[in-house]
Amino acid sequence: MDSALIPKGVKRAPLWQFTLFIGIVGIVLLWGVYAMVLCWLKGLNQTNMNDAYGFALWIWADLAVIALGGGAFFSGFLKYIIGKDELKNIINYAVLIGFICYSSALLILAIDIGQPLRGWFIFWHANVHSMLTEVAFCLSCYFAVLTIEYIPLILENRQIDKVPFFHNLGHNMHHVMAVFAATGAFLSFFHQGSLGGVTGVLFGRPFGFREGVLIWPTTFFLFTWSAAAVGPCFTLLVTKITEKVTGKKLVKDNVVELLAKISGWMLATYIIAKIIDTWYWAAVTAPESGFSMMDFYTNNPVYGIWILVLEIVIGGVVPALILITDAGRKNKTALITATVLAVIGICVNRWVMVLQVLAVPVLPFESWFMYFPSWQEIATTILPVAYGIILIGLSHRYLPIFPQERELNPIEES
Amino acid sequence: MFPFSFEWIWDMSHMVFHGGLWYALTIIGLGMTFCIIKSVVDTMQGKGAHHDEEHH
Amino acid sequence: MSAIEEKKAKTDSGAGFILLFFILGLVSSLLTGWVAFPKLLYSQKSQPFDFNHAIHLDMVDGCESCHFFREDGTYAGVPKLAQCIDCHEEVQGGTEDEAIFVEEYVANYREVPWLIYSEQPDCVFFSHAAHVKSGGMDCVTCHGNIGTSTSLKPYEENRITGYSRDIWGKNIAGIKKNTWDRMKMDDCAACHRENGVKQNSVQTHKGACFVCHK
Amino acid sequence: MKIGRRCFLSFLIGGAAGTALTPLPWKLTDDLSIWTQTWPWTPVPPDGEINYVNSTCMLCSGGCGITVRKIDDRAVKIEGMKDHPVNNGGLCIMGLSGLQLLYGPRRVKEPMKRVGERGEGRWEKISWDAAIAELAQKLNTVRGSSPESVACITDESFGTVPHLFKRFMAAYGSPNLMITPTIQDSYEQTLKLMQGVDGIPGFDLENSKFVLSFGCGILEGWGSSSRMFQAHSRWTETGGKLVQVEPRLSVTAAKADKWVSLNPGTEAVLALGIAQVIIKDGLYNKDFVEKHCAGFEDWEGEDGKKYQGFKNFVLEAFTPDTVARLTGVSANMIQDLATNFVGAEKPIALAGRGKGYTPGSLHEFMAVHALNALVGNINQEGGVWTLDRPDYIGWGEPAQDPVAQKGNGTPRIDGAGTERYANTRSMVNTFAEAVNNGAAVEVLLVSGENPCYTLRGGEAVKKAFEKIPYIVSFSPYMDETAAGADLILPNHTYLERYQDVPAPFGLPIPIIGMTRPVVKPQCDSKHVGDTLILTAKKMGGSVRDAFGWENYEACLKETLGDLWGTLESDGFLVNADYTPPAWDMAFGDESKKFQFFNESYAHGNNKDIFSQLRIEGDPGAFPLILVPAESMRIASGPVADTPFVMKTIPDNVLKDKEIFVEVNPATAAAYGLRDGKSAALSTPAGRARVRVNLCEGIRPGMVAMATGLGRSANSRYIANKGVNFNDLIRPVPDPISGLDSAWGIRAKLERA
Amino acid sequence: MKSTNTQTKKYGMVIDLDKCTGCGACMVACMAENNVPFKENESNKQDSITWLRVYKMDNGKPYPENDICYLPRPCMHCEGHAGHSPCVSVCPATATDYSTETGIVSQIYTRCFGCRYCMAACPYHVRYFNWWDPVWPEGMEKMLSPNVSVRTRGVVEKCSFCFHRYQLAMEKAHYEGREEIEEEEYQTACCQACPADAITFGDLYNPKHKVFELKQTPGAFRLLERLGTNPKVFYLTSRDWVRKQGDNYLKNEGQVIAKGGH
Repeated sequence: MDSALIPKGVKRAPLWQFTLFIGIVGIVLLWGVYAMVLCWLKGLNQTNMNDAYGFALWIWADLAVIALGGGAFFSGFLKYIIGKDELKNIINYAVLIGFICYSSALLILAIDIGQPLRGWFIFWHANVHSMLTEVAFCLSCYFAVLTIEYIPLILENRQIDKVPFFHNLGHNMHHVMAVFAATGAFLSFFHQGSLGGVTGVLFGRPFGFREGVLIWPTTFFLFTWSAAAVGPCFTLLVTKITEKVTGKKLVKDNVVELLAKISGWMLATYIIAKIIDTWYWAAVTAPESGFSMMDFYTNNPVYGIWILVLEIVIGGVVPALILITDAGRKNKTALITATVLAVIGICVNRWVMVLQVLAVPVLPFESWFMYFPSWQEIATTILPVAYGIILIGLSHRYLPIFPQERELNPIEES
Repeated sequence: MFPFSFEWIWDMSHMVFHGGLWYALTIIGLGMTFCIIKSVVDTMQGKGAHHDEEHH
Repeated sequence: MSAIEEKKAKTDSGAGFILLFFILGLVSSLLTGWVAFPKLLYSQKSQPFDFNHAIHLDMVDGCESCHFFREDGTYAGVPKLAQCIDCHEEVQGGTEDEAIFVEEYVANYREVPWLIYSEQPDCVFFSHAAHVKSGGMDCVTCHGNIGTSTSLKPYEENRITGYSRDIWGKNIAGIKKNTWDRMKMDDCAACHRENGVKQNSVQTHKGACFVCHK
Repeated sequence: MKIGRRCFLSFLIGGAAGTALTPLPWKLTDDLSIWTQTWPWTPVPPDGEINYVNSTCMLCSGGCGITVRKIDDRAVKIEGMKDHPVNNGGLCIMGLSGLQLLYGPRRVKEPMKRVGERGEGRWEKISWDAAIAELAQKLNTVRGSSPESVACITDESFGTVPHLFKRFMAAYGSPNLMITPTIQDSYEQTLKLMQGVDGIPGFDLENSKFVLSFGCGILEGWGSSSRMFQAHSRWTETGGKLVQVEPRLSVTAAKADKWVSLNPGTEAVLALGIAQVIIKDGLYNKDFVEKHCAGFEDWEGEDGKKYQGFKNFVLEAFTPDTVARLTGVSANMIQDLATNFVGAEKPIALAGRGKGYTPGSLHEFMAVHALNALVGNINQEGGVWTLDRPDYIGWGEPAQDPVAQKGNGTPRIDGAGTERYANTRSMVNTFAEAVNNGAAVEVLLVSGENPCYTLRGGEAVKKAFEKIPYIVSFSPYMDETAAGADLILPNHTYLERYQDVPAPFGLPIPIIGMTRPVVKPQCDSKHVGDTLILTAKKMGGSVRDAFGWENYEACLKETLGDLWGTLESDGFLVNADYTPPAWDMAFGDESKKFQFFNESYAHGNNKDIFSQLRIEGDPGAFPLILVPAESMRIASGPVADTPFVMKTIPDNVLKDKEIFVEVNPATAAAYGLRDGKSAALSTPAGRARVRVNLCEGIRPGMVAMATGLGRSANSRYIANKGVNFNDLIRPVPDPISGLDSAWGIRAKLERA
Repeated sequence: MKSTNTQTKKYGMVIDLDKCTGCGACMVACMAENNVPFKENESNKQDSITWLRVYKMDNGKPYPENDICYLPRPCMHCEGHAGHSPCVSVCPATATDYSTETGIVSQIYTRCFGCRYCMAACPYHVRYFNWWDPVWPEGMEKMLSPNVSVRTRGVVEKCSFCFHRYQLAMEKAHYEGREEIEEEEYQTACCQACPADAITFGDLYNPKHKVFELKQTPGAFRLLERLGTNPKVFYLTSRDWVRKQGDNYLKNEGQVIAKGGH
């Protein structure tokens, strides 16, 4: 029925199957939308956030999806600036994933503020000293870049491409894409970094505070670095999942392995830097304000020091080791395990840098603050996932996202 | 964000921050303007009208 | 050849139409923005009855006779009934407004619900004493020549914000000819800046927030 | 078609360009921005002239001066009156939030008559005329048969309003006026018994240098809390010492220089133990004891009997070892306390536990007061003073018709003033029991009190009030008693009425405060004085004749006479130079001496004198002891916490609707109780579900529960939160005064 | 127009913890003064707006050595380094600011859009978010003060050192032709209400003000000084354990050195 919209030379699931799939995910989406509307109409009392947890699940989700969406800028950087041309076979998907992640982040931010209609004050009345201002500007600018990168993909739809103007627009945008990608990389460097800066500059919160280089705390660089490292991992992971779901090979192994290799080395260097940073913080920064490292990890009723082990060893060292070895990359299970662990590692890192910062008591006569999200928070956090799946589904079905798909899955003409 | 808003001051941090911001916005803006204008011109010149069917 | 001509002709007439529609769009939006919009934005309200400042100013010694400072330095603003009642216990003169005042308000000891042209939002702290006593400013600087007016202008209320039009100014474009034409934060800030008043904000190096906000 | 589309596009572009050239987008943005900053549903308080009104707070008996800040005719803030002799600018948490009572939702907005079942909350609004007519008719009907079956519970002793009630009851013919007793009553009886004085106590605490407090809630609200706080602050500045004797680390104990924890109920024993050391070591003030005291040495009575004096009684029975065993305080500590007390300049010993709502054991008061006598700190700087009762009300007795005479001649239902409790004025604590035992109460008038909440006894109180056919409440608030009444005739709040407020508890100088209307009445309420006068007039006869005043204000002005002027202008009248009578003039009776013991109460006559206090309950079934935990942040009297004050209650006292009890971790471990978990608390009087708050500041074997919660009425900000302590305890009559002396009750705490 | 700049001040507080009884009068005085909203259930202290909160500290020792102390905690009005208090520099919309004239950290409710970054930045938990729209029961809006703006849902609020009282005092001074105000003309509501006189408020720079001497009392301390927040609220205590709980110390740091500071 919709065959006219489907790219030439590829096979897609029957429409009913696709509709059913979208419909099921759509229900989850609607649930999220309902929760979102509740939050907007009734206010943030719908959440379980409180004065101790001004930042909670949502900000974590923001930080996490932006880190995971880092694949877009880093792949773009590699392809357009460094000139790793093989990556053109996965860059479309990286852009799509990035677009989903960033649009989700902006949506969550719009729910997360107390007076959403005043949200634009962050631009208009910008305080340039605030990391959040930097985040807001770079995030929205980079989202614009991602949109610009995503538009040509849409324009490649078989029907849209028939319109000469759109065809030309797509063509021309492809031509100058390197400029956009460079701008995107520039913006991403700052917003990934400033997200790290958000907690790094909090000198009233010894758990999050890091000393700095220039005007930025070390977390600034670590966040950028880790996003560049794990973003591609997430792109690979989603690609692999897509391959699994569609039952088709979509990207050639050499492309995957190249990205995995780069990602692995980024991750390896990142985790070394992270270990050094943690050590310096534990040995110098924190003790200056009267804390030993274990002060931050004891009296915690849930996880104690294990969260640090999970983040650095399991979610950092292990995947890095897998990805930098040739054998690790060639072994499918190992590769996927590594990407999953890296994604977990980065999510834990972002979790710790938001929630544990607030949970750790700073006044000696206070104790750990506890928090569990309300269903509205969970629903609105799942909302982007559903939305992402739907957008991926639609894009994959109707747009030539994977250039190698036709080659890898030749249709036998009857 | 703009020099006429109350929070704007002409000091180093504002110059650097907003310099970077406006630089990026300018590139994005100019790039898109270029693409759109060029596409309009291309379209008027009749490019992209028929060649596609077997192009892909 | 003919086809080309035909096409050219078509484009020509098309271009004309296009231009016409462009101008149509332009003019109608200009009219909407400059003429209809201000009319729609503000609702006109009339004061309970008219008031002649000029007559009163002739009889008393300056604005502060009626618009006075209280002993604690706060500003009393629009006079209360108690101040008027001395002279207006009985109807003075033959105007209809006077009759309304005496019969409806004085007789019933009801305060007159005057609409205040220069009422600022609740978040604003404004000290008349600081401006008039310490700053040596005169009333006209901010309030214009209301003291010599013989009748009250209609009160225009912004339908969106609920505030008086005088805050933004009569000119819908926000163009300011006189010092009293507008009373927005930027106007306060500009004057404070020029005069170096309390420029002690760490964030903006301009006026600190709590100078004019509460 | 093609042209049409292009033209439309062109029109739009032209329109967009044109719009951009008009102020519309910019102005609209600005206006919408302002709109999002000033939501129309957010109230904007009107501005106006700031003015101040001085008055007196009536939320407790402290008599603090208040200054109310008003904006035009709205009262916006209550502050302590500067330089007021009681509170000197300070004010307690309830006083500060009094406007929430004035403007709050718990007000009874007009006279109301019950229509539904009792306590159901269905009311009919009636006019004042109708309400007063109904009350007058009801009272006249009852008067025809048995006037003594009309009872009245009220809150104060002094001043015109309580005197109007006294007068009304006297003229009507019922002896059953019950003024809620407090530690003031116990102190008055102590002064009567030991000093032979009919007066009220004053404590010159500002000048004391060593305060030995036997469980007094000095910093929990004892008399005027602000005054006590200031005295405490003065001690910290001038090196004055505070020793708190109490089994729980109350705020007073925590702020004290020394916290002495002891077995609950052995305070009197400890006091005598200290006295023993003082006497044994000869440290007492010989000048005072020898010249101005009686009953110290053994003596032979007029009846020829030998009486043991205080000295030998104490020396024999209260040796440090005995006392240490009974109290759990070490002998060394007792020795230290005695030495420090005697060695201090201007020491004072205080009795009267907690906030002083429970009158307490008279033996305990006397044992403690004996310490003051041993150091001679009676009517001395920094000591215990006596003051005369206020005497400006000179109305004379009302004429009583035969009905009144007959009625007044019947015995009181509460047993006060009988031979057994001769010095006791009223015993509200026995009221519920009396009613349940068949005492006829046809009509109950309640003013300034909230017995349905404050009376101890739980079910018994509820049952008693159910038995009373007609209850009239004069409360301005929909409190528990008003909610269960048949007729509510709402009084003005203290911010809307005139009233004289004489003699705050514990103040060493005579003072009269004046409460005055700060704002005009916010509801259709009426001054209770006016309601009484109008009712009397409506009733006619001798009752009417007793109330010749036109209205309450006239009555007050006439009564105060010359005082009115000063009270009206200053808000209070004080005799700041008051000095109490010197020792040779200080003591009444024939002996003109301070009496440690006399023939009516000495060892031998009172077998259980100065023994450990009784506590209700079987230790086998109820192994723990429940005591009240009182706090400034929870008003436990008739008037419940305001919403602001509710905000200050910690979350380990009240969480959502659940109340916590303090338990020592050792005790909790023994009963398998864990922090924050639910538990079932039961006492002989009642049971309740509570949560456990493990607390190192309480003696093992004890449970402490906050008082003032568990209100069923008032407003949604307080109603149905926690448990009413009074429902879990029952009154225990003191053997001498008959007043409630229950300081705790045996309890059981089980994991739920 | 004449310039009306006043001399530089640094308003601060000295709170004597030996005098403080934890009665809560300061909390309520503050609520009543500053139009603080209230709701039916305020037992979740994490969503209960209390500009000034009285903390209960515990020495952690078992009965009978147990001891408690109350610590009132208003906004510390941190000076940080040159006015860059933890919260001021992080606010993305410049809704909070530091005045070098008074040393007061301001919060503008109409500017704040509720991102709560400042709350994350403040280690003292002085910042409160309006999770609900404030609702006053009918009639009780009459006690709202016109001198303090009423806040709406979704914005952050905090102690302002009763700045409106400074504004009113200055207004009186202007009226009387003065440029400066006296110490007693500007006192916070909590300080005025404290029945124990535990709170002293004034200009920390001004030798004539009581706080000037008091803050130099031996053993005076500030909360979390080591973080570099440079707070303007000083505490006095005679109990070592209380002073020690005012900041974090490593186990091997030994005896705490009490700092006076200014």
